[in-house]
Amino acid sequence: MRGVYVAGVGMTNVGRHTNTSLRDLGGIAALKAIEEAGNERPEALVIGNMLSSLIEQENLASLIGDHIGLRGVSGFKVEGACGSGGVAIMTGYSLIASGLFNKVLVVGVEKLLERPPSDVIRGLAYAADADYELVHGVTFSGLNALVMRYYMGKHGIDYEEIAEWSVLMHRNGSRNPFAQLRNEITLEDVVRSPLIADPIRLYDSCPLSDGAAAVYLVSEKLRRVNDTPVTIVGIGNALDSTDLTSRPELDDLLASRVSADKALRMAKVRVEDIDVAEIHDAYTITAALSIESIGFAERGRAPRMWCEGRFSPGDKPTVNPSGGLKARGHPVGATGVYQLAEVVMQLRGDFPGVKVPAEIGLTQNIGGVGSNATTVVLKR
Amino acid sequence: MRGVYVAGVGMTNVGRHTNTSLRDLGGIAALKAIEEAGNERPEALVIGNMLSSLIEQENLASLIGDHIGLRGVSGFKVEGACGSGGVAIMTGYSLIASGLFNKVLVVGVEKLLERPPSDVIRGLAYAADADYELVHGVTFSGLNALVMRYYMGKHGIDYEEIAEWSVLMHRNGSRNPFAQLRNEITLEDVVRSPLIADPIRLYDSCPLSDGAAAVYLVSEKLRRVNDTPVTIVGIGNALDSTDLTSRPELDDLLASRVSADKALRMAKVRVEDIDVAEIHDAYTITAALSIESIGFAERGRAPRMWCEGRFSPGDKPTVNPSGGLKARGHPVGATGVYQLAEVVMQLRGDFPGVKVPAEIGLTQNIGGVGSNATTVVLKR
Amino acid sequence: MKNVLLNISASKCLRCGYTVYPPKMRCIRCGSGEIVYVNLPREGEVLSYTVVRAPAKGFEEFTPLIIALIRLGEARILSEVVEVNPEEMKVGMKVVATIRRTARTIDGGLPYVVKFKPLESGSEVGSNQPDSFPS
Amino acid sequence: MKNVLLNISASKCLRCGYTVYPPKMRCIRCGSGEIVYVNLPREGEVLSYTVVRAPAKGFEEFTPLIIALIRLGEARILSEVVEVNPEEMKVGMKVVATIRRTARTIDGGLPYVVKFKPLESGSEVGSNQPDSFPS
Ligand SMILES: [Zn+2]
Ligand SMILES: [Zn+2]
Repeated sequence: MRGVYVAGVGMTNVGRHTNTSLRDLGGIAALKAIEEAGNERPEALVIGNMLSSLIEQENLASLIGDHIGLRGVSGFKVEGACGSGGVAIMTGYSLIASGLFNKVLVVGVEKLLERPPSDVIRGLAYAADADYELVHGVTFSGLNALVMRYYMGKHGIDYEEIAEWSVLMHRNGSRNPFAQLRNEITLEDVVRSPLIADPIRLYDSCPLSDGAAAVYLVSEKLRRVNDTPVTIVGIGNALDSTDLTSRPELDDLLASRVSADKALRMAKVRVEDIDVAEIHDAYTITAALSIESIGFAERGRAPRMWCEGRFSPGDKPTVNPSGGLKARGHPVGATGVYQLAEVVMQLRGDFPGVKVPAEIGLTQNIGGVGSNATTVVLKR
Repeated sequence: MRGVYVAGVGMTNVGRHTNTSLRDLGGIAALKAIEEAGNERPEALVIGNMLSSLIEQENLASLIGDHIGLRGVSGFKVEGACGSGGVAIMTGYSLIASGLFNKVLVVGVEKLLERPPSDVIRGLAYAADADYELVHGVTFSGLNALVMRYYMGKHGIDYEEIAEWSVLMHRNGSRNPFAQLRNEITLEDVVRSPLIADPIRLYDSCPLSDGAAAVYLVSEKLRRVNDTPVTIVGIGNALDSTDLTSRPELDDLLASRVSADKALRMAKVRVEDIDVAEIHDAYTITAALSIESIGFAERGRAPRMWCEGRFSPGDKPTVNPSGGLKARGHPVGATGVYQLAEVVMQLRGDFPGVKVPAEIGLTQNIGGVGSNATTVVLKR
Repeated sequence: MKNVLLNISASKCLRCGYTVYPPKMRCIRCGSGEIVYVNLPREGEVLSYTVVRAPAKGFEEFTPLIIALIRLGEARILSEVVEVNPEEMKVGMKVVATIRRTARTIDGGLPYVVKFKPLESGSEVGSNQPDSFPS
Repeated sequence: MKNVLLNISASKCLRCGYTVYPPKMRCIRCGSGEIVYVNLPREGEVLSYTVVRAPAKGFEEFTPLIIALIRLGEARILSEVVEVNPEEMKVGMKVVATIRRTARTIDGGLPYVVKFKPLESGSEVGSNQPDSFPS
C-alpha cells in the first residue's frame, strides 16, 4: 500500500459562528490546510458532516469545493454520525493509497447552532435507531446515561470519579486557543451542574458546537522531507449496532476496540508506544469506555487512573491535550478531523496549547454510542 | 492499481415499499448481492443515500450492516445528492484498489415515500444552494426547467423532440421487472401531462421512488474466472457548483463531461466503443445533457438523434435499456448502484429486461443539476 | 387489538440461539440467516435507566422522561417507564409492558407504542402521560 | 434599509476578472484568492425562466411561482419574478430588483429577500404576493 502523509492542517475556533455560513466555515479551514501544504490544488475533496440536513443543505462537497475554487475536482461527503470526521479521513486515506489521487483534502464541518437546541438534540439522535429508540424520546445524552449507570454499577465506580474527567479537560482546554470552553472548573462545579439525563449532568457533556477542520493528505510521491511531514501508519474503522439493546455487553465498545486493534496492527505499534492521543469524550463516560477499549486501561479502571493523575500532561500517553470534545467542543462531523489536525501539530511540535513531546500519536473518533469508530495511528 | 471486479449484484423492485423499512430494503438488496458473490462475508460496507434525514435516521452503515450480520466490519455512508450511489461505488472501488480490503459491499438505498410529496420535493432541493436557491422556493424540477428552456432556445429544439425520450424509456421500462413505471405511453400522453415547472411536464420527470440496490466488489485476488466476472476498468468523478448562476454556460455539464473523460481515459476506451450505457435521465432534458457531455452526441444534437432511432435497442450504444430514471424510477441514493448492477447484468447476459449484446458498458450518475457526477466503465 | 400491539417480536438464531431486539435479518453473533421471530415475555427487569430532562423537540410534554433498558426473557428492550416517579426507579425493578401513545411524528401522526409500568404498581402517581390506550 | 437590502454582492477576481454570484472565496475560473466584492446593478435581463406549479412544502401560498435566471451586469442571479403573470414572461425581458418577503423559515422566521419585477411594470396584476416590504 502507498504511504499517506499529512502535508497541512487547518481549523477554525470551535464555538458559535453566527455570522459565518457553513460554506465559509468549511472554506476557512480548507484554505488554511491548502496554504500549509504549499498552496497546491487538491485533486479530490472529502467532506465529513452529519447534520447539514438540519439547515436544508446537502451536496456539501460541491458547495464548499466550488466556494474555494475547486470546480472540476472529485469529491463527496461521508457520514458516520458523530464519527463522520474519522470516516472522512479513512476515505481520504484510501483515495490516496489506491493510487487514484496524490493530493486529497479532507474537511470536517458542522454548523449546529443555527437551529434551536431542542431541534439539534433531536437531530443528534439520528445517530440512534429512529424506529426503536428515538420513537421513545430518548436523547443521545439519555443513551449514554444508560451506559454510564450500567458501568458504574458493574465496576463499583462513583459518579465523582468519572466526573473528574471534566475538570482535567477544562484545564487542558483553557490553554487551547481553538477551544470552545476555556474556563477552568472544579469537581464541585460538575457535581452541582444540572442533570440532563441522570446520572449525566450538563458538565459531563460536551457543548453544542460549530466548527471546521481540514487535513491535506498526500502520497509518498509528494512527501516533502523538509517539512517534518507526519505519516499515517495505521488506520482502522469498525461498525457496531445503532441500537444498544442487541449488544451482548453494554460497556464493551466493540467498534472502538476493533478499530483500535486494526489500526495498531497495521501500524505495527503497541498501545504502550503511544505518546499522545485525542479520543472521543462526548460524555465523561465515553472517555472511560474509549480509553479502555483502545487498551490504555483495563476494563473498569480508567476513571481511577485519571483520578490518580494518569493521562494528564506529563504522562504517557497524554490523552486529549486539546481539552477533548468536553472542552475543545464537538462540531460533530468535524471532530475527527480536529483530532487528526491536533495530533499532527503535536508531532510537529507546533500545537498552540498543551504541548506533548511525541513521536507516535493516536486519534479515535466515535459515531453513535460506539456504533461507528475510526482509529488512526500517526508517526513523525 | 489493483483491479476491481464485480462478484455479485442485487436489487429490489423500484416503487412504493410501504411495508418494508429502510433497513429491510437495504438488507434485501445487500443479501442478494452477498449470495451471488458466494455468501462470503464482506469486510467493508459503503452505503449510498441522500435523504434518510427526512425519516430522522442517519448512521445507515451501522443500521443496515448490523441488520444483516456485519457487526465488526468497516463502513460508512457517502453522499453526493442524487449522485450518492455513484460516489458510493467510487468509494468502494478505492477501498479495494488501496489494498485496505478485498471484499466490499456497496449498497444504495432510499426510502422517500414515507413522507408527503411536498416534503420530499423540498428535501430534493437540499441538492441545490439552500441560501441562494431554495430560499426562493425553486424546486429541483424548477432548476432543471431553467436549463431546459435555455437549451431549447440556444439549439432551436422543440419541446416534442425532447419529450420523445420519455416514450422510449417507458418502452424499455415496460420490459424491466424491477421498473416502477411499466406502462407504454405515447408522445401525446407526455404533451398532455400537467406542467410541473414550465416547460417540464409530469411525464418529463422521473417518479418519486423507494428502492435499494447492491454490488459486491472484490480484488483481483478473489476474482473467480468461471463466473464471467465483470471488471471496473475506469472510474471518474467530478464536482461542479451547486448553484446554477456561477456557471459560464448553462448547458455545459462540466462534472458530467470531466467525469466521463477521466473514466474513459483510465479505461483506455473510446466513447465509440461503448455498447450499452445507463445514464442519469432525472428529466428528459438531463438525458440530452448527459448524452452530449459523455460524447455520445454533439452539443444540441441528442434529441434529434433519439427521434431518429438512435440509442434505442439495436443501436450502439443502447442507452438506458432499463428504462432509466424515467421508467425504472429514481430511488435517489440507490440510482447509481442500480445503474451499475444493470450494466453488470447486461455484460453477463442475464438482465431480465431489454437485453443488449455487450462487451463494454458505461454508467453515469449525476447529483444536483450536474453538480456531482460519477462515470464508470465496465468490461466483461 | 391491545394484545396484538403488545407482541414484542425479537429475532432468534436457529443455529446459535442468540435472541435480539430489534429483530435482525441475520444473526449478529454467528452470521446465520436461519432466523425465526419469537415473542418476548411482557414482564421484565430494569437493567439500567435514565431520566431525560433536556428533551428532544416534540417530547416536551413527556419530560421528565424515564427511559430504561429492560431485560425481557432472552433479549433486552429500550423503552419508557410510566406510572412511577423518577426517584422510585431502581435497577432490578420488575416491569410489565403496556400500550401508550407517544409524541406526534414529524407528519402529525399519533403513534401508540409499547411502554412499561411497574409490575405491581400501586396507585397511579401524578403522571405525565396525557393519554392511555382505550382498552 | 431598503437600499442596503437591495445590495446584491458578487465576487470579482482581480486576476482574471471573472465575476460570480453567489460570491466565492476563490475564483472558480483561475483559482486566485484575490477576490473583491462588487455590487451588481439592480436592473437586468431574463435569460431563462420557469413557473413552479408543484411547490416545495412551505411555498404553497406563492404558487404558481415564477423563477428566473437573470443577467445582472457581469454576473447572473436566480430569483423570483413578481408583479407579472406567468403567460407574460419572456426571455429577454427587463427586470429590476425589489425587496419582498418569502416563505417562513423552518424555525418560523419571516425573511425578506431580493425579488425582481418587470422594469416598466404597468398596473399591478392580481398578485400572489401576500406582503410587500414597508418602504
Ligand atoms: Zn447465530
Ligand atoms: Zn480568476
